[in-house]
Amino acid sequence: MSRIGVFVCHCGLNIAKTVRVSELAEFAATLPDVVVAKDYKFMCSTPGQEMIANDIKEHRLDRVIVTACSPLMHEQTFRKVLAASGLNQYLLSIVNIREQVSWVTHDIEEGTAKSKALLNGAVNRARLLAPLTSRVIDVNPDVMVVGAGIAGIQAALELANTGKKVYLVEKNSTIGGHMAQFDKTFPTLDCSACILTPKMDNVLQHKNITLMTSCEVTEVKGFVGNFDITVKQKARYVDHDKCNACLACTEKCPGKGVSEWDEGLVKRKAIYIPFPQAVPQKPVIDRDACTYFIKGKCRLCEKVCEQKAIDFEQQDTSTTVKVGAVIVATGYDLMDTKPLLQYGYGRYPGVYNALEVERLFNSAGPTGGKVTLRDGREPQAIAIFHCIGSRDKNNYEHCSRVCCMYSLKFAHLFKEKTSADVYQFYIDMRAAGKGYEEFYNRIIEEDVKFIRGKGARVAESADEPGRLIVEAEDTITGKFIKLPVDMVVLSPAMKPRADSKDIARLFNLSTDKYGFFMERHPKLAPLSTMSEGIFIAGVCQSPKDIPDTVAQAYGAAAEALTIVVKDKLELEATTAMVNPASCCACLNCVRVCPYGAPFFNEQKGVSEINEALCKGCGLCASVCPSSAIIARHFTNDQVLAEMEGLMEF
Amino acid sequence: MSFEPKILGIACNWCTYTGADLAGTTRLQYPQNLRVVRVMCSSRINPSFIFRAFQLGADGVLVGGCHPGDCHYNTGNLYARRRLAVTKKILEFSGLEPGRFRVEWISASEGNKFAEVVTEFTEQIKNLGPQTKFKIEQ
Amino acid sequence: MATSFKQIEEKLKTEAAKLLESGSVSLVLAYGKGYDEKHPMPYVAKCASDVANIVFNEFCTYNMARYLVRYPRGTKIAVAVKAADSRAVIQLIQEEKVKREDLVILGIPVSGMKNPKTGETIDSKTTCGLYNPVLYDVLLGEEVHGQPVVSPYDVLAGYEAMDKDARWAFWQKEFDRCIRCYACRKACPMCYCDPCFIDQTKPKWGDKSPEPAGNLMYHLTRFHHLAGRCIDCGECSRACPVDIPLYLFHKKVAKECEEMFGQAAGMSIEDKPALVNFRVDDSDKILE
Amino acid sequence: MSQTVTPYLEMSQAIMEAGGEALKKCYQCGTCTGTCPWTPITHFNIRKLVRFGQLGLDGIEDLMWDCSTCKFCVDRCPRGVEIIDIVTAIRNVYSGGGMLPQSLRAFVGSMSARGNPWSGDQSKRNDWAGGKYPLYTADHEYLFWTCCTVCYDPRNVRLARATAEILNLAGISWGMPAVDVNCCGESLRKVGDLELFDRLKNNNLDYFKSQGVSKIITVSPHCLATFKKDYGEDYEVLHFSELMAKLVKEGKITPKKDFGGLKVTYHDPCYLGRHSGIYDAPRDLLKSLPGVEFVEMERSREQSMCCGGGGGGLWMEKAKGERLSDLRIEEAMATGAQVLATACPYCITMFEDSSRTLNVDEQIKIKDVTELLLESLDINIDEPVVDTCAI
Repeated sequence: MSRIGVFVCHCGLNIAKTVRVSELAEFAATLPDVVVAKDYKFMCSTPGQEMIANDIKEHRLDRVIVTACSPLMHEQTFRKVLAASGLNQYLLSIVNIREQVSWVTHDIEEGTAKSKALLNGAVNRARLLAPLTSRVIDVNPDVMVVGAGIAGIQAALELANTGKKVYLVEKNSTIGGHMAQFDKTFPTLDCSACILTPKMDNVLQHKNITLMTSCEVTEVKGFVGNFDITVKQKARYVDHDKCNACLACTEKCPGKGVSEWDEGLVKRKAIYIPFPQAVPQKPVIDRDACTYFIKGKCRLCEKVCEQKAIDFEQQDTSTTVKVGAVIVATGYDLMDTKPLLQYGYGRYPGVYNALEVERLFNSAGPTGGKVTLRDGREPQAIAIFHCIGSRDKNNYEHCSRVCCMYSLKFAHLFKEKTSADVYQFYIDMRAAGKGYEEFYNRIIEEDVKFIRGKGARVAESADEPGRLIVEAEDTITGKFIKLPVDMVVLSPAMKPRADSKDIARLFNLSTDKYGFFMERHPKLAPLSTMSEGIFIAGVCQSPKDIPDTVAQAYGAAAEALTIVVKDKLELEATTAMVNPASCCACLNCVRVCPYGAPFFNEQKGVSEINEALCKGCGLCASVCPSSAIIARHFTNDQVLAEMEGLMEF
Repeated sequence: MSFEPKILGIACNWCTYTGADLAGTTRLQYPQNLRVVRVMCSSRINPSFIFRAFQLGADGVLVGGCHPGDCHYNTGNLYARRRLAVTKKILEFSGLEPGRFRVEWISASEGNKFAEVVTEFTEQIKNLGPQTKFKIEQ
Repeated sequence: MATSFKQIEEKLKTEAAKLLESGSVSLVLAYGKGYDEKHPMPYVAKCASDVANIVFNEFCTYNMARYLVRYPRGTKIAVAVKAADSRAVIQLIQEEKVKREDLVILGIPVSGMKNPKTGETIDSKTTCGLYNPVLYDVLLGEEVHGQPVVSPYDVLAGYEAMDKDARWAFWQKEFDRCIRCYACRKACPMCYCDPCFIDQTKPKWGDKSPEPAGNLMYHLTRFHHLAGRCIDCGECSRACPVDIPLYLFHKKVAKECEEMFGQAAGMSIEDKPALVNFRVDDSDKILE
Repeated sequence: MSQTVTPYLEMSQAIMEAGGEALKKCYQCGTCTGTCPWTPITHFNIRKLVRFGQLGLDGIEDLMWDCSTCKFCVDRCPRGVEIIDIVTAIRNVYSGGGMLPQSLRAFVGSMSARGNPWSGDQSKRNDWAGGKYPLYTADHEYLFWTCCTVCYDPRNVRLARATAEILNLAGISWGMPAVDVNCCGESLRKVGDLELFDRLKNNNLDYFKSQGVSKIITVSPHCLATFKKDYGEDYEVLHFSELMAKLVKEGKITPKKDFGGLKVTYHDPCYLGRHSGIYDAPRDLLKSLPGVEFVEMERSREQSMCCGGGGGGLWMEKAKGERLSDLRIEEAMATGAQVLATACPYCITMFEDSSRTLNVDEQIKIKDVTELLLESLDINIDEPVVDTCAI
């Protein structure tokens, strides 16, 4: 037997105009188990709340029904009233007779009748409500940042400056990401290294940052506040604790590897640091290029190392790190343009992709900052093709957002460093950003030729060996352009890292069809994900420029902080649980849960639910054929009882 | 007296229920035959809820969820789409009038759509007349 | 070519003996003698000497996949399966009730199985209409060829053509005869819930005694639970003591699922059960 | 002349309703024009055609007949615009208004009156066979669908006979269609006469059904693509080159004759390559011929050039310097090939014309892969052929 109190709100005339509120209260009083039923002008007002609190005490109520506005409005208000009166807050039921009754009808008969039905349903359900307790958990105050490009670096520094301990995990042997490859940044044309390397150095020096280069996350367990993350340290074959960065080894090494840093334009040693300002500035050995690993002898580096830091026996190792929140900032790759045969990338030496050109401009790059072709000539005419693989149904449908601007930057740098004629082949010029339109105007005035038409084909010139012919329509004149050039620059689509789907699986993120991570809400929660405690920043979410990436990094740091500043975290109480006696081990719950909360307990032979991961959607309960799963606060019984009540009147 | 059907609505908390609130906030008018049960996600809906609703005498059942792709729980409504589609086929093959069960994706911003759907569905159920096949006579 | 039941029986015995003797399985699910030739029984051979009791004839209709879930996970089992039965095995593998590596599937290609009750030949009208197992380790006979290819859903045409009221009248009449003996779920290889939803008291989904509302709730919900999983062996209907043509409803649901989700139950161990799966591009048309 | 125009949206609506729905998608990047083989040599501008269509502007009439539906632009289009559908729709809307060019009138007239494009007498459709081959019955495995062009065009009749002989040699069970079938209608559809196309299609579908046809071999890629994509029914349709490549691979037929180092290049017919995705079968066939040295042209496979014969081009006159087939022959000769092989009767016709007008017909021979295969099998079909063409 329950003792239910029903409180009907007039909401001034908002409800009372089209629902006979006193009649509703009288009706409530006739329902079984209802021991008190009242109506009042404003139930959410202080006197209204006090009335409920008093009645809870006076009538020893164990269930409260407030018949008023939408639960999305005042459920929390009335829950607090219950809690303050010593009643479990989940023993409250709200009947929405304002938004879903009085405001959507003019007919007081209809309004009253519908309200009665809704109230009857609520009383039915209220009898079956159970007290629920929220679980409170301790929060680990540390944060992990995955990916140490500009986004990861910025986020790590922000968090570390607040005093939080940060693990910064980077797959490569140095931090810096793509930004460290650039020479200048648009639209201000400031030097990329000048603004980035001080930050890289800060990371290295910061006492709160544990830098983990040549590392990859291999397993993520736990949940918000308490993640256990396994990180694999790939063998570097150099003991960085002993190495004093004299780099004598790199001078002597006879091995030759392809320089990833220089986009394969040049070779590097087998023991190497990617570039002079790399952080950490200590070498690693590329196993695939090392003479010793290939042929079984050499070990020259070992001989010249006074610190005895070379260790050919080094193995991959794993460590587990405990953190309360994670920021994923894994960045992007450029699309491989080789399959687009019409552009001849990889076939004609004069065709470059954008990152290769970034390296050509860079004074630390393969040409020392001189723009020369692979055969050493200076180009006389250069075509820049926009939208290669972007805005393209056959490849990537999205606009890569930065190509227009960096293509303009290229044009400027070409003009600055060569005497070449520069042509831009574009579809639309997108210059929406602070100072971007101005930058566009500046480049126009530098006498760059703009051809409004997408580059269609690159072919070898029949007449002049080594030259290329680019073909496109100038859609403004409708003329077919055949233009001899020496260099073609492709601005390819930005795509998520090749392993983004693996990262998504590890952290239980969802991705779009290309593998960009999905944010929780495109406008209101752009940095959170559907996985509580995991945040995203930078291009791994969608293509964006450096200013936006940095802004996101600050935001993600703040988001992570909202979790790790607290000692304790209250978890959702309306979670699901398994009644082991009814579980038939069909594993449907395990299959469907978007959060990986249910798991199969091999020993007991039944499914169980990790309530810390559960968000209370109830999907598992509906796919459970033997009704073994109890979706708290929305149990089968409660829903059926409510339905029964609704259909009775 | 004209036939006033009883229609059960089951709406997800995040989209359709909120959309229904919006219809109220903007004072759109629609017939009062619908009584809504709020669940957290359309994927919470057990097929047996639907069968039971008709047994309880519902003349129509309207399920509302977030648009596919916008589910608050990522993928809940994508499962719901399949499961409710099968529910519908079962109802139809058993001989229930196909028009009595309907699933609509109504977002939190689609108060208009909520009102339109309810109006149209109520009209449709009125035309179908009382549901007698599943209903358990007391 | 007519199936030689005797030959299959011999091969079944040989394989069973071999497997049990070598210890590669601890039991063999097959058929044994019943009280007469028309009523063979499910039989579990546990050692080589049991093998002599194995029989196979045209009345061995039981779907032995039904018994796989009775044994603890990890038990090494050899199971004799006909075409539809093998689909049940595949479905159970999809549902991770059994592991492929724990099974030795003894495939029986066979045409001309007979319903022991009616003596009628069993074909696509009441089953999936396949003759050869979809998945097996050992095939106990030549593959069956040359049988007419008929869609297992052709039999539905008449029922689909009925108007809604006629369909309702038809099913009401059928379901009203249900005595709730639950032979259907006992015979079903995919009905492994314990307890079944209908046996529960919290919530009480429907009355437990045979009455129309509870019967309707039981059967409709069961059809939903088997949607995308029913492999159309027809055992439920053959087991039914009052001859309710449950297979018709199952076929209809299977047909709709196949059309909507592009996969038939138990055809590939790579598939995921259709109703605990989705494609982002599933069409909203399926809800119309 | 004033440049003022007003968009005429009823016209663009009419185009969309005639199947040019894709008009809406185009963002005018010019990839199509940059890709189109006609752009460098004529005034034809496919992007402009689409643009005029989007706004329903006048002037479209001068643009719409040049497209040979080679599908190169469609494959490259970043927006996935079905440009051929737009061209077809525009032609449909305008030719409905009586704007069919003179050169196409005889073609459409013959299609309407005789069911084939060559003004051939319908009763003589199977005369090429000289009574040697059976009509298709339900007992046959394959219907060998003889394209109208191989039935009536004297040059291409050789293809029909070659195909028939090879089928017999390989022991394939086949029959030819009855004389009352029609042209598959592919070119007719592309010149925009959708109504007449439906008539021809339905007549052929009736024939397929009445004869219980399930597997079809075509000699023309145009029939192949049409049966597969535009007939809306599911038949197993194979191009002859696919079947032959399979038979050679399986050892069912073995090319014997040694060609003694004959240099052969291959032109991908648009309807076999880009439209149907068949690139390897004809190449495999050529490579299986003893003593054939196979060379590729610069533009091949997915990037192949068009001969200009598609989309009604076969029946239209083009000025010298504006013929794709001329360019293609030059490209073939640049490889040093003695034979330009292809696998489509339209391409054969276009190239034969060009090789004669360019006066290179002695230097480079135009052959269908079927003819080369036949030669290698030592079958002689060069007995006198009756000229069945009525023109």
